[in-house]
Amino acid sequence: MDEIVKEEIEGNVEIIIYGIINSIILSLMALGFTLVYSIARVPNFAHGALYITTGYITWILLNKLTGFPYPLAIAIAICVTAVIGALIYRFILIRVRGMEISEIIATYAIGLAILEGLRWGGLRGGTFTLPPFISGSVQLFGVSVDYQRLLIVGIGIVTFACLYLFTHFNRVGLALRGIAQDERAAMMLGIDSDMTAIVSLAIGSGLAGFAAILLLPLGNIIVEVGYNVLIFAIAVCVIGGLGSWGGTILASFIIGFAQILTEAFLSTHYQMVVALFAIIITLLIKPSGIFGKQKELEERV
Amino acid sequence: MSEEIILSVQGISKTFGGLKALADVGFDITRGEVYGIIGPNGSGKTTLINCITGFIKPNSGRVLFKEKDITGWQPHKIAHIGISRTFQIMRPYYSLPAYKNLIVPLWSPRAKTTGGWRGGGKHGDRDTVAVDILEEIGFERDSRVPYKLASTLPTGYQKRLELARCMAMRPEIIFCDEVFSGLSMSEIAGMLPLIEKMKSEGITLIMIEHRLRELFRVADRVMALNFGEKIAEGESSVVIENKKVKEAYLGSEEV
Amino acid sequence: FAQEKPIVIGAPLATAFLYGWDAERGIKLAADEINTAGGVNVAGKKRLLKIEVIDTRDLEPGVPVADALLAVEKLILEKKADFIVGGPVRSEAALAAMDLLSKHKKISILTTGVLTPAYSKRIAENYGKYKYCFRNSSEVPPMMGDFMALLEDLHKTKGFNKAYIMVQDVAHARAGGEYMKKALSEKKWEVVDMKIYPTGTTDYSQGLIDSGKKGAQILFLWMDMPESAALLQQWSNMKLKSLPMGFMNAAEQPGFWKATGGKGEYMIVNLVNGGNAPAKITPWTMKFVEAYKKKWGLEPEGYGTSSSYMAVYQLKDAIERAKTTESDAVIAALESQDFMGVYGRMRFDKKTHQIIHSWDPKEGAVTGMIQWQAGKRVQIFPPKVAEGKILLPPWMK
Amino acid sequence: METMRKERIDRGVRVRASGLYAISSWREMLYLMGPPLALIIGVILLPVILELAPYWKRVINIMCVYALLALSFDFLANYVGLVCLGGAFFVGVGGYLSAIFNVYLHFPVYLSIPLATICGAFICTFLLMPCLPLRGVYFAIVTLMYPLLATRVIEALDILGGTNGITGLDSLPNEYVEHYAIILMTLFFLYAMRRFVNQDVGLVIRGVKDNDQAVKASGISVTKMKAFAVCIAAFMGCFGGAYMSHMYMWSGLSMFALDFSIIPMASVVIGGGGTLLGAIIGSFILVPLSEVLRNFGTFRIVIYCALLTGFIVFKSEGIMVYAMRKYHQFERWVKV
Amino acid sequence: MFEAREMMVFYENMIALNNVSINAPDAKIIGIFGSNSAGKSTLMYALSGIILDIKKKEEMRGGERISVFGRLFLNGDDVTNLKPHLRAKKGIVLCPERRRIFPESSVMENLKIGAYLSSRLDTKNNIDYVLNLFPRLKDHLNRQGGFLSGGEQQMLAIGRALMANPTVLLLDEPLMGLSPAYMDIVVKGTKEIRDTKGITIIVTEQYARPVIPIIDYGYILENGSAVLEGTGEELLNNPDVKSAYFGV
Ligand SMILES: Nc1ncnc2c1ncn2[C@@H]1O[C@H](COP(=O)(O)OP(=O)(O)OP(=O)(O)O)[C@@H](O)[C@H]1O
Ligand SMILES: Nc1ncnc2c1ncn2[C@@H]1O[C@H](COP(=O)(O)OP(=O)(O)OP(=O)(O)O)[C@@H](O)[C@H]1O
Ligand SMILES: [Mg+2]
Ligand SMILES: [Mg+2]
Repeated sequence: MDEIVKEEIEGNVEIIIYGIINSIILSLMALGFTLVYSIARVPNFAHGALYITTGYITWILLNKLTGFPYPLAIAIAICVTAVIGALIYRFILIRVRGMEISEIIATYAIGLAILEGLRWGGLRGGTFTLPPFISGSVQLFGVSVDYQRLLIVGIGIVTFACLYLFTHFNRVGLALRGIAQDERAAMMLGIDSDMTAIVSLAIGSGLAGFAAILLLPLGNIIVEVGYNVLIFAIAVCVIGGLGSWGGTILASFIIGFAQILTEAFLSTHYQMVVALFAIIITLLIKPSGIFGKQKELEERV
Repeated sequence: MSEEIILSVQGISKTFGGLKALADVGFDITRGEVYGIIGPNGSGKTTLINCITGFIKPNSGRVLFKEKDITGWQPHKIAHIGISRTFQIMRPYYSLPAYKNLIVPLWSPRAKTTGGWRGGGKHGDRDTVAVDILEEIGFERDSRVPYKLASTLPTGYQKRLELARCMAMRPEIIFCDEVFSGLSMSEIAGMLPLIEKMKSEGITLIMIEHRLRELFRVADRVMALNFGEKIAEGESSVVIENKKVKEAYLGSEEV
Repeated sequence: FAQEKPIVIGAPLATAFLYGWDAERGIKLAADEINTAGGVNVAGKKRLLKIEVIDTRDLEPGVPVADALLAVEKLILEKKADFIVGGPVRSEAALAAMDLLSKHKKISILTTGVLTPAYSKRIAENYGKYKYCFRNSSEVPPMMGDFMALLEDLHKTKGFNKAYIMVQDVAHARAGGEYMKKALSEKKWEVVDMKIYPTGTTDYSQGLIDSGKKGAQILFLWMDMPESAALLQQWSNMKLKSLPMGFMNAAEQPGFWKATGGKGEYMIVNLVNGGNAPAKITPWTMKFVEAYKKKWGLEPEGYGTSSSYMAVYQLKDAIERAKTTESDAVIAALESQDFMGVYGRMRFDKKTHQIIHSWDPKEGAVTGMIQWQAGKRVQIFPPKVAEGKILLPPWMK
Repeated sequence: METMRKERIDRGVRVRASGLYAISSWREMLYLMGPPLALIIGVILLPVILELAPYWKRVINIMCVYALLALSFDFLANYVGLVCLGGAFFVGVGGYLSAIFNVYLHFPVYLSIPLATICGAFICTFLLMPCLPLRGVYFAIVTLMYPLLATRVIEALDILGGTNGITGLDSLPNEYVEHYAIILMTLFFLYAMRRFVNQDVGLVIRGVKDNDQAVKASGISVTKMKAFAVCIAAFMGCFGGAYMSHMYMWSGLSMFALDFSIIPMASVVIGGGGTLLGAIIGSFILVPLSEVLRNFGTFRIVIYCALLTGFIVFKSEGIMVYAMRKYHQFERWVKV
Repeated sequence: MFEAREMMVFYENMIALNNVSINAPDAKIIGIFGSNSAGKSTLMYALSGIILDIKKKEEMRGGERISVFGRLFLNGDDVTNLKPHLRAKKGIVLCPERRRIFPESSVMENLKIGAYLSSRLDTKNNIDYVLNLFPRLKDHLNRQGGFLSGGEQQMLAIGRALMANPTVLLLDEPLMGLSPAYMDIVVKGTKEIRDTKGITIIVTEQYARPVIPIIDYGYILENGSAVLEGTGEELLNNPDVKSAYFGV
C-alpha cells in the first residue's frame, strides 16, 4: 500500500518539476513577443525568425571560427538580432504603423523571408546544435533534471521579475505602456513614439534571441522551431491577456501543464489537441485573456 | 397629457469592485414627460441608464416598462420595445457618412414596425428620411455636413448625431446622456423646440445634463443623484434649492 | 549530327529537406553518369537525360498539399516531363498525386519519403487506374520485419524482452509504432508503453524517465523530425539502460555525430535502403558511395539517396528494353525488370509495383540497417551483408 | 512657393455617378464602366488566352480560389471588423464535406459542391458562434486555432482518412467547366459583395464594425448580424474548398493549411483593404507571382516575401485605393 | 510668448482654418470660442503638432490630403516643423478633446505617464496638486482609466496635462461633461495656475460663459476664421457674441 502511494507521489513530482520547466520555457518563448506587443502594439510575427537567427549566428560563430568564446558569440548574436529588430521597425513597420493587418503581414513576410532565407543559406537538416552552458544532470526529488533546464528556470524567473518591475514602476516603462494604448495621446505628453517603438522592437528581438540562446541547447536549430515558437508565443501572450506579464506567466503554466498532464495521463498524441482546446476555452470564458480587460473596456459605454 | 406611468425603476443597486455606483435608486416616469437627472461627476447617472437599458446588469432592483418587467433583458430587446439611448462617450459609425449612420436604426426591426421617424423608413427612401432627421436636429441640409464621414465630424455634430440615431427608431423613451455639452448656447437654443415637439408627440425624454439652465427650461421634473443615491426629486426649482444638492453639485456656480 | 530530343525526368521534391535534397543529388548523379556514357539508347537513338527539379515545399508545415500537386502539374504540363522520379515526399501528397499521374498517364517512381503501405495497396486495388505508379524504396511492413528479426536476435543473445516505443505524431510513424507493438507482443515481448510525440517536441524527459523506471531495454523510436536528436542527448545524459533503435532521420545523416557531440553513439538506425551508408552489399554499392562522395563532397545522407539514384537507372533499363518512352510499354518493361542494383536485386512486384524486398541482395532489395559506432555508420543487418556486430553502451553492462 | 498646395479634384463623372441614370454621354459611361468591364472580360477570356500555356491555365483556378478567400477575408475584416485568420478552416470544412458527399455518399459533383458549400457555411457559422463575442486579436487568434485544432482532431482520432486524406473524388467534367465554375463564381461574389456592402443590411453590418454597442442600442442583435456575415464569408470559403477538393480529386489535412489563411490576408493588404476588388487584384498578383518564382527553388519564398514587403511599404494604402484615387481624381497645384 | 502666424489648415479641399493668427503672451489666458465646426480643435491640433501626425497617418492610408501652413513661434524660436513630442518637450502640452486618457492604465499610472518629462520631485508635487484640485480622483487611484465616468475622465485628462509641467497649456473644451462644481474648480484652477506658475493657457470652449471672466484675451472663430478678438470685457459686450454664446 505504502509503496503504491510513494510511487504515486514520485510520479507526480516529475510531473510538477517538468511541468514547471515546460511552463517557464513557454513563457520565455513568449517574452519578446509580449514585450513588443505590449509596448508598440505591433504583433511581431517575425519573432520566431529572430529566435532562430540568434541561434544560427551563434552556431556560425562557434563552428566556423575555431576557438570563438561562447559567451562572446552569444552577446554578438543577441546584439545582431536586436539590431535587426530595430531595422525592421525603422524601415518597414514605421510606414504601416497603426494598420494592424498590414503590420501582421509585413512582419510575417519578414519572418518568413528570414527563415526561408536561412534554410536556403544552409540551415537544413538536424545537425545544428548549441552546446549547453553546463552539461550533466542532477537528481531532484528522485527525478533527473539537466543543469541547463535548471538554469532556464532560474534565469526565466529573474528576467520576468525585472521586466515586470521595469514596465510597472519605471518612468520609461510606464511611458511605453502609454504608447501602446493611445499613441497620439502619448505624443502630446512628450513621448517619442517612434523611438520607443524602435527600442522596444530591439529589446523584444533581443529577448527573443536571449530565449533562443537559453532554450536552443535543449534541441536543434531548425527552421520549423521558428514557426512553433511563434505559435506558442502568440498563444501564451493572447491567453494571458495582451500586455499583461502576470497573464503571460499564468498562461504558460496553463498550456505547459496541460501538455505535461496529457502526456502523463492521456497520451502524448492528444497534447496538441488539449493545448489548443485549452486556448480556445480560456478565451471563450475570459474573452480578453486571463488578465486582459480589453473587452470590458471596449464595451464600456 | 395622460398620467400613465411608462417607466418605473425600483431599487436599482450596482457596485463595481467595492465602489457603490448606485444604491437603491428608484423613480417613476409618466408618458410624455421630460425628466432630468443631475448629479456630480461619478455619481452614477450613466450607470443608471446602463442598468435600465440593459448594458449593465444591476445587482438588484427592477425596471418596469409599461408594467412589464424588463430587468436583465438584452440591450437590443430593450431597444426594440421602444427605449433608446444616446451614449455619453460617443462613437458614431466612423466609416459611414453621417446620414448613413441613421440607416442602422432605420433598418432595425423596431423602425420597420413603427414606420420609423416621420413614417418613412421603407426601403429605398431611408436616405431621404435620414437626411430629414438630420436637418431637424441641426445639420444644414444643403451644406456638406450630413454627407461627411462621421469620423471627420466635430464633436458638436457627433453629439447631435447620437440623438438623431435615437429619434430615427421612433422610440417611446429616449435617454439623453449629456447631449447639450459640446454645444454652444445658441445651438442648444436651436434644439429646444425639437425637444418640445418630441414631448408633444408623446415621446418621453430622460435627460442627464450638467447645463442646468438649458435643462430647466424643458424639464418637468428633476432628480439629483450623489454617490449613487437619490438625494432629491421634484420640480426643478425645488430641487435646485435643496441644500444637499447645492452642496454636492453646484459649488459656487450660480445658475 | 542532330541532337535527339532529351528525355525529361521531372523530380518534384521538397528540396529544402533532407529527403528532398539527397534525392535530388542521387538523381543528378545518375543522370550525369548516364549522359557521360552517351545517354539512353531508345530504339537505336541515343537520347540524353534532362532533369527538372521542382521545389514542392510539401514537408513544410502550413503549406497545402495543393501546392505540391501544382508543382507536379507544372512538371508535366510546362516542363513536359516524360517521367516523374522522386516525390512528392509527404505521404498524403504522394497519395493525392496518384490521381493526377493517372490523369496525365505519367509513369512515376517514388523513391523517397513515402513509406506508407497504402500506396502499394491502392495500386493493387485499382491497378488499371494507378498502374503508372511505382516505388523502389521500402515500405513499413518489410522494415518492421527487419527490426523484428534484429530484436529476436537480441532477445536470444542478450535476453532483452522489454521495449518502450516512442514515435512521432505522424501517420507512418504511428503506424510503425502500432505495428511494432503488435509484433513484439506476439513474440512475447513486453511493450511497456507507447508514447506519441507531436512534431517539434524537444523534451522527452517524461517518457525517458518512465522507460528507465520500468526497466525497458529497447527504446524503439520512429521520428522524422530533426528535434529527435534531443531525445538521444537526453537518453545519453540520463545513462538509461536501454538501446535506442528505430527510424530517425536526424540520425541518418553523417552530421549527426557532431550535432549530438557523440551522444548518439549506439543508436541503431534503419536507412530503409542499403547503400545510404558505406557498405558492401553489391559491387555497385561502394562504387555509388564513392561516386557520390566525389560529386557532392560527402557520404550519402538520407534514405532517399540510393533509391533515387537507382530509379534513374531503372528507367533507363526499362526504356531501353521497351525501345520507346510510351507509358504502357515502359510499364511492361519495368514490371519485368530484373538486374543487380546498388542495394540488391531490382525487381518490382507486378501487382503492387513495390520493389521486392529481401535479406539477401541476390534475391531482392536490402535494407540499410546501421549502428553508430565511434562516429561511423556501421551496417549491422541483414547478416549476409553485416560489417559489424551490435555494441551496447558501456553503462548497460 | 510655400503657399502652394496640392489639390485633389474628383473627375466630374464620378460625382454624378451616384445614380447610374445620371450619366449622359457614352464617354462618361465608358469611363465608369471601362475598368470593371475590362476586368470581367479579361478574366473570362483568361482560359482561352492561356490555351498555349496549359500549366498556367491550372494556375487560374488556384488564383480564383485564393481570390474568393481574400474576398471573404476582406469582407470580414474591413466590413464586419472580425479579423478572421480561419480562412483555412472554411476551405477545410468545404473540402472535407465535399469529399464526404462525393466519396462516401456517392453524390455527383454538381450536387456535392453546392451541398458542401451550403452545409459548410452553416457548420462553420455554428462552430464559430461561441467566438463571436470576442474582439480584435482575440478573435483572430481563436480562429487561427480552429484549423489547427481540426487537423489535430482528425489526426488523433484517425477519422476521415486520417493523415492520408480522402482520395478518389470525381474530377469536374471537363477543363472548361472547371475554369468557368470558379471564374464565374469569383466574379459573381465580387460584384454581389460590392453591392451588398452598400445595401442597408451591409451598412448595418459595417455599423457593427464601428460600434456594436450603438447597434445594440438601435434594437438590432449584434450576434445575429455577425453570424450572418460569417455565414456569407464561410460560404465563399467553403465553395473554394469544395471546388479545390474536386479539382485535385483529393481532400486531406492540408486543406487546413496555414497558407489558406495567410495568402488571402496578404492579398488584401497589397490590394487595398476594404475595396473588395483589391482583394481579388491582390491574389491575382500574388498567386502567379509565386508561380513565376518557382524557378528559384527554395529561394523563391525569400524573394516572394521581399516583394510582398515592398508592396506593403511603398503602397501602404493598397493598389486599389491608389488606383481608384488616380483614376477618379486628378491632382493639381493651387495657390492658397 | 507663444505665437501662431497665419495658420491655415486644409482637409483635402475644405478649409478648416483660414489665416488665423494667435498671440499668447506669457502668463496669460487666451480664450477661443466658436460654435460647432468652427475649427477650434483643428487649431489646437495645429498648435500642438498633432495635425502633423494626423496628416502622416492619412497619407499612409491614402485618405484625404491635409495641408498645413503658417508658422509657430515659442519665445522667438520657430517650432513650426517640430513633431508633437518635441513640442511637448519645449512645454507645449495639449489636453485633447474627448479625454483621450490611457484606458488600461490606472489613474495613478495615467498621471505618472503624464509626468514623463518632469523630474521626480516635480512629479510628486504635481500629483499632490492634481489630486487636490480633483479630489474625486482620489477615490479611484487604482481604477483603470477606461472605467471612469465621463466627467472623471475629463478631470484625469486635465490633470495629466498638468503633470507634464507645461509652459503653454492647450485646453480643448475642458469643461465638457463636468458638473457645475467641477467647472468652477477648473476655471478657478486655470486662473490659479496662470498666476502661480506663470503658464500660458489657451483654452477653447463652446460654453463661453464660465470661461469669459478669467480670460485675458479672446478670439471668436467662425468657419475657420477669427472674426473677432478682444479682451474678455470687449467680447462680453459685443452684441453678436452675447446672443450666440451667452444665450440671451
Ligand atoms: N464598468 C465600470 N467598472 C468600474 N467602475 C465603473 C464602471 N462604470 C462606472 N464606474 C464607476 O462608477 C461611478 C459612476 O459612474 P457613472 O459613469 O455612472 O457616473 P456619471 O454620473 O455618469 O458621471 P459623469 O457626470 O461624470 O458622466 C464612477 O465613479 C465610475 O468610476
Ligand atoms: N480629419 C478630418 N477630415 C476632414 N475634415 C475634418 C477632419 N477633422 C475635422 N474636419 C472638419 O474641420 C472642421 C472643423 O472641425 P473642428 O473639429 O476643428 O471643429 P470644432 O470647432 O472643434 O467643433 P466642436 O466644438 O464641435 O468640437 C469641421 O467642419 C470638420 O468637419
Ligand atoms: Mg455620465
Ligand atoms: Mg472640437
